[in-house]
Amino acid sequence: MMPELGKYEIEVLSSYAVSIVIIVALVAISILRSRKARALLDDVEKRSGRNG
Amino acid sequence: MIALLTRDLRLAVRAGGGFGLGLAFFLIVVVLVPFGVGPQSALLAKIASGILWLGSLLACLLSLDRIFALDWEDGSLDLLATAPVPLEAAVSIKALAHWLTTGLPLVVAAPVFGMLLNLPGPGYGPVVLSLLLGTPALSVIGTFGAALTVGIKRGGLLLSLLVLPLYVPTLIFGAEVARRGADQMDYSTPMLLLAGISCGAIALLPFASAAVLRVNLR
Amino acid sequence: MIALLTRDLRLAVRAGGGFGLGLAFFLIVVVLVPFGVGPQSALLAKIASGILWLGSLLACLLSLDRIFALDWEDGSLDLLATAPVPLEAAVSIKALAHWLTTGLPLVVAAPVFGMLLNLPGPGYGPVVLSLLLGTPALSVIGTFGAALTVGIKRGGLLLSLLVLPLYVPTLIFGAEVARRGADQMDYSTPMLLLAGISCGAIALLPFASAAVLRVNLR
Amino acid sequence: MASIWEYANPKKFIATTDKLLPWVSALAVVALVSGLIWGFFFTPEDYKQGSTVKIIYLHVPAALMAINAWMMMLVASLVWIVRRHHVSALAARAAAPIGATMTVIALVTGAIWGQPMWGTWWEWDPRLTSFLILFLFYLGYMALWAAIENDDTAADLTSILCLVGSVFALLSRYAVNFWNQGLHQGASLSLDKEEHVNDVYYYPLLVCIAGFILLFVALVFLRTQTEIRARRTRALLARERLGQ
Amino acid sequence: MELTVTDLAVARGGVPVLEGVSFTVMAGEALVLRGPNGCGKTTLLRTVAGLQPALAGQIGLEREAMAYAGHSDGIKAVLSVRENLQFWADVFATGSIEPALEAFDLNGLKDRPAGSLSAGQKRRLGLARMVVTGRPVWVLDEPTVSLDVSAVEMFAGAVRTHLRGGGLALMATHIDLGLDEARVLDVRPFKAKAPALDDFDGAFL
Amino acid sequence: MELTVTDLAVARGGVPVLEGVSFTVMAGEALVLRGPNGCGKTTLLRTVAGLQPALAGQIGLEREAMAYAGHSDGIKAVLSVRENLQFWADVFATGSIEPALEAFDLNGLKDRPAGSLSAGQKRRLGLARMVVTGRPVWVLDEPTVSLDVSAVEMFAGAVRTHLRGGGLALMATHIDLGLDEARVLDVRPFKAKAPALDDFDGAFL
Ligand code: HEM
Ligand SMILES: Nc1ncnc2c1ncn2[C@@H]1O[C@H](COP(=O)(O)OP(=O)(O)OP(=O)(O)O)[C@@H](O)[C@H]1O
Ligand SMILES: Nc1ncnc2c1ncn2[C@@H]1O[C@H](COP(=O)(O)OP(=O)(O)OP(=O)(O)O)[C@@H](O)[C@H]1O
Ligand SMILES: [Mg+2]
Ligand SMILES: [Mg+2]
Repeated sequence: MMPELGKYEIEVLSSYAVSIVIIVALVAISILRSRKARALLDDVEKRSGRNG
Repeated sequence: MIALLTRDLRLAVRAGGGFGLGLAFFLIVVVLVPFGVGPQSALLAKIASGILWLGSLLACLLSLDRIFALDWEDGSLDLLATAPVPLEAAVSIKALAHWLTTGLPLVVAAPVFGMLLNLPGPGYGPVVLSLLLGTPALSVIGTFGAALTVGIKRGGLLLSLLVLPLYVPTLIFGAEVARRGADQMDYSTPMLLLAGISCGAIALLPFASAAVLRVNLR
Repeated sequence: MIALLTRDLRLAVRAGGGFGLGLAFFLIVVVLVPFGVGPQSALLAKIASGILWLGSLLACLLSLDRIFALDWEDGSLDLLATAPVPLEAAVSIKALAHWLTTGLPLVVAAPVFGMLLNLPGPGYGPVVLSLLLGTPALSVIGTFGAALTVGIKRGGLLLSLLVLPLYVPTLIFGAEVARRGADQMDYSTPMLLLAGISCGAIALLPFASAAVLRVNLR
Repeated sequence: MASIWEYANPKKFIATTDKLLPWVSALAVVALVSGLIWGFFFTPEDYKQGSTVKIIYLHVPAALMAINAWMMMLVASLVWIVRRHHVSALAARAAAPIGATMTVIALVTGAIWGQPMWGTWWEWDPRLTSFLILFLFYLGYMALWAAIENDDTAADLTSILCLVGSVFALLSRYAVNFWNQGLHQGASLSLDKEEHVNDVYYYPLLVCIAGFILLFVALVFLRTQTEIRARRTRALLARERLGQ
Repeated sequence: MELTVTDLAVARGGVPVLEGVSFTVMAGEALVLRGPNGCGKTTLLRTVAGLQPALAGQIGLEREAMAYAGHSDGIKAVLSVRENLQFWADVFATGSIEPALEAFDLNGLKDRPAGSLSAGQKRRLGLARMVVTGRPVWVLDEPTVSLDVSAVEMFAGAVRTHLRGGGLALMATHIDLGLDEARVLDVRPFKAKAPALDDFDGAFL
Repeated sequence: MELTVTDLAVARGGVPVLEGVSFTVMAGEALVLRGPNGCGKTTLLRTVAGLQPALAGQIGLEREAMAYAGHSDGIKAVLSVRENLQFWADVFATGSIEPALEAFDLNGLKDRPAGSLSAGQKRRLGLARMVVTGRPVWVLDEPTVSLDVSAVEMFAGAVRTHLRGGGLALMATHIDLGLDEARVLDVRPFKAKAPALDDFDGAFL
C-alpha cells in the first residue's frame, strides 16, 4: 500500500504531516470559533429579546 | 506651516534632545555589532555598509512614535485637524521635521561611524549619498506608520512591525548602492531606483497618511 | 505580588499583544540583516550567532519603556509605591513579567531564526542556552534603565542610550558562548561568566531600581 | 434586479453562505483527499528529485493560495473603501489568517524540500524571500486589526494598509529580484505545454489546487460568518449597556 | 451667523447615545448642555465640532467655524506659556496673543514652561487658546474644571467678550459657569432608544 | 488615630510654595483645603501623602497610612472596571470589591473596559479605588471634578462612611463637595515668603 519513498522518506512524510496538521488546526479553530460566536450571539439575542 | 515646523523642531530639541539621541542610538548599534559578530576587521569591512544602513534604519524607527503620539495624547492633533491648514501639508511638515532631526544627522555622521567599522575607502561617498537619498523615504514611510498607530497606547512595537516591511525596498536599494560603491562597482541603477522610491513616497504617501489620520481622529 | 504579575501579563496580552510583537521585531531584524549585508550564505553563517544576540537585545530594548511608563502616566506607580508591597519586590515582578513576555519567546524562537541565517548545525544548542542564561539579565538591567527614565516623556531613545552600555558585558559573553559553540570550541568559561552576570544582576539590581524609582517618585 | 451588492447585507450573506457552505466544504474535502491520495500514492518518482516531487501537491497550492488570499483581501478592502459594505471588510479580516497559514505551509514545505534539493533549509532566494516579506505583511495586517477597538476605524485603517502594503510588496518583489538571483524553479503551471511539469504530476496537481481553492472559499465563508456574529454580539452587548 | 443642529444622532463606541437632538444658537448667544454623567454630552460636543461623524442629522456650520476644547488642553509641557499660545496664533493666522494673555491673567506666567503650571493655571492656558483661534463658534467641554472663583469670572468675561463680538458658544458642564444669561439645554430627553432587534443591517443593530 | 502636621514647608520645582502649615485632623473628621489656583494645595497634599519630601516640618503619620488620589486615576483602559478594582484590592489585600462598586454605583458598568467610560464614570472608578485600599487617611485632590449632582452625593456618602469607620480625610477643592460638616482650611495665609537673597545655602536660595 505505502509507496516506496526511497531515501527522501522523512522529508516527504514530514512535509505531509506538518501541512496536514496545520490545515486541520486551522479548520478546527475556525469551526470552534464559529460555534462559540453562534452560541454567544444566540444567548445575547435571546436575552435582549426578553429585555428590550 | 512654518509655525508647525519650528514648533516641532523646538519640541524635539527641548524634550530629550531630538538630534542627539537618534545619533547616539546609531552609535551604539555600530559599537555593539563588533561585540556581537567578533572583532575581525576583514569581516567587519565586508558588512560595514550594511550595518550603517541597518543602524540608521533602526534609529529612524525608534523615533517614529514621537511624530504624532504626543500631539494625540494632549489633544493638539484634534485642533490641528480643524485648523486652517490642509492635513496633507501638516503631515508632510511633520515628516520633514522628523527627517531634519533624525535622518540628516545620521547622514552627516555616517562617515565617522564607517571608520569605526573599517569601511573601505571608496565606500564613503556612496554610503553618504545613498543615505541622503534614502532617509527621506524612511521618514515619509515612517510617518504613514505613525499615523496608522496613533490611537494605540505604546504602539511602538506594532509600529515597527507595520513599518519595517515597508522599509524593505528602500533598504535593499540603499544597501546595494553602498555595497557596490564599497566594491568599486557601478551603482547607478540601484541609485536611480532608490531615488525613484524616495520621490514616489514623498509625492504620494502624505495623502495616505492624512487619510489615515482623519480616520483615527474620528 | 501575584496580582501584580497577572495584571502585567494581562495588560501585555491585551494592549497590543505583548508576546507576539517582541518576536515579530526579532524576526524583522533577522530578515533585514541579509538585505543590508547581502545574501551570501557563507558570510551570513559567520555573523549569524552575533545577529541573533543583537536582535534579541534590540527586541528587549524596544519593549522596555512599557515597564513603568504607562503606570507612571496614569498615576498607578504613585499608588504602588505606597502600597503594602516592598518596592523591590514590585520591581522584580515587573522584570519577571517583562522576561516572560519578551525574553522567553525570544529564546524559544531563536532556533527558527537561526535557520534563516544559516546558523551552522552545532551552533543551535549554545545559542539557545546563552539566550536562556542572558535574557533574564537583559530584563533586569532594562528594568533599572526604565526606572531611571520613568519621569521623562517619550524617553525611548534616552532609555536605549542608558541601557545599551549596561548590556555590553552580557552581550560580549553571550555572543562569545554562541560563537564558540558554532565553531565547536569550548565555551564553558564565557558561559560561567554569563551565568554569573545574570545571577548578580538578578540579585542586586532590583535594589538599585527600587531606589531610583523612589527618587523619581518624589 | 438582484444586484450582487445584496449579499453585502450581513443577514443575507449568512443565509446564503449557510446554504452554500455544506456543498463547498464537501467538494473541498473530496478534491483535497482525492488529489492528495492520487499525488501521494499513484505518481512515480522524478528521475532527478526522487520522491520529493510529491511535496509539490502541498507546496504549490499553498503558495498560490497565499498570494491569492492577499489579492482577495485587496479587492475586499477596495470594496470597503469605495462602497462601505461591512461584509467585505469582515471578509478581508477573515481571509488574513488563512492566507498567513498558507504562507506558513508554503514556507515549511519549501524548507523541507530545500534540505535534500539545495542542501540547505533556507536560502535567500528572491521567491522565498518575498514570501517571507508577504508573511510579515500578513502579520502586520492582523496585528493592526487586533490592536484597534473601534471596528469601523480598524476596517478603514487595515484596508488602507492593505493598499499601501500591496504596492510595497510589489516593489519588494522587484527589489529582491534585483538583489539576488534565484535557485527556485520557474513557473511550471504555465499553459504552454513545453513549460509545465510532466502530465503525470500536472493533473493531480490541478486537483489539489482546486481543493485548496475550495477549502479557502469554505473557510472564508465560515470565518466571515463568525466575524459578523461576533460583531453583532458586540453591538448588542453595547446596546444592552446603553439600556442601563 | 447661527448654528443650527437638526435631528442629530450621535454614537460612541458604535452605540447610539443621543438622537433627535435639535437646537439653534444665534450669534451672541451661549447654550449650556446639562445632563448626568455618561448621558452623552462629550460625544455630542465632539460631533458638533466635527471631530467624529454624526450617525444622522445635520450640523449647520462646517467644522472650519469651530474651535473645540476638551479635557486635554493640547499644552506642550516643555514650551513656555507664550510659545504655546503663539503657536496656535500662527496656525490660525490670528496675529497677537496679548488679548488672550490679558483675558486669562497669564501675563505673570508667560515665560514659565507650561509643564510647571498648577492644574487651574493649565486650564486657563487651555482656555486662552480659544481666544487666539479667532473662530466664531466655541465648543467647550467642562471648561471650568479646576478653576477657582476668580478664574471662573475671567472665563465668564472672556465668553461675554466673544459673544459681544458676534461669536457663539456651546458648552457642557456640571457646575456653575457664572454665565446666568446663557440658555440651558437638558440632553436627557434625547437619550437614544434601543432600536428594534430584527433590524439587522449594515450597522449590526 | 489622628493626623498632625506641624510647621510644614513644601516646595515645587525647587521653589518653596507654602510654609508654616500646621493642622490636626482627628479620626472621623474631614478637612477641606481651599485657596486660589496655584497657591500650593496639590503640592501640600502630595507632600502629606508622602509622594514628595517636605522642606521642613513634621507629618504625624507615616505614608503607609495614606491613600492618595490625584488628577490621574491610575485606571488601565484595557482592563475592565472590575479587573481594575480587583487589582488594587489584591495589592492592598483588602478582599472584596463589592462595597466599593456599591458605593459608587458601578455595578452596571463592572464588565466594561475602563477606557470606554465617560469622564464622570472614570472619576467614580478612581474614587472607588480609595474604598478598596482600606487605608485610614484619604488624601484627595479635587475629587468631584466632572461628577454630576448625584455622583457628588455618592462621594459624600462614601466619605461619611469612611469617617464613621474611624478614618479621616484631607481634600482640596474649588467647588462644593456636599460635605457641610467638614472643616475648611484656607491655605493662603501660609504662602511662602521669598527668603532673604543673601541666605544662599545648600538649597541655593
Ligand atoms: C522555503 C521556501 C519556499 C517558498 C516560499 C517557495 C515558494 C514557491 C511559490 C510561491 C511557488 C509557486 C510559484 C508559481 O507557481 O509561480 C512555488 C512553486 C514551486 N516550488 Fe517553491 N518555494 C520554496 C522552496 C522550494 C524548494 C526548496 C523547492 C525544491 C527544490 C521548491 C520547488 C518548487 C516547485 C517545483 C514549484 C512548482 C513550480 C511552479 O509552479 O512554479 N520550492 N514555490
Ligand atoms: N466603547 C464604548 N462602548 C460602549 N459605550 C461607550 C463606549 N465609550 C463610551 N461609551 C458610553 O457612552 C456614553 C457617553 O459618554 P460621554 O463621554 O459622551 O458622556 P458625558 O455626558 O460626557 O459624561 P460625563 O459628564 O461623565 O463627562 C457613556 O455612558 C459611556 O459609558
Ligand atoms: N517647576 C516649577 N518652578 C516654579 N514654580 C512651579 C514649578 N512647578 C509648579 N510651580 C508653581 O507652584 C505653585 C503650586 O502649584 P500647585 O499645583 O500646588 O497649586 P494648586 O493649589 O494645586 O493649584 P490648582 O488649584 O490650580 O490646582 C503654582 O503656582 C505653580 O505655578
Ligand atoms: Mg464628558
Ligand atoms: Mg491642584
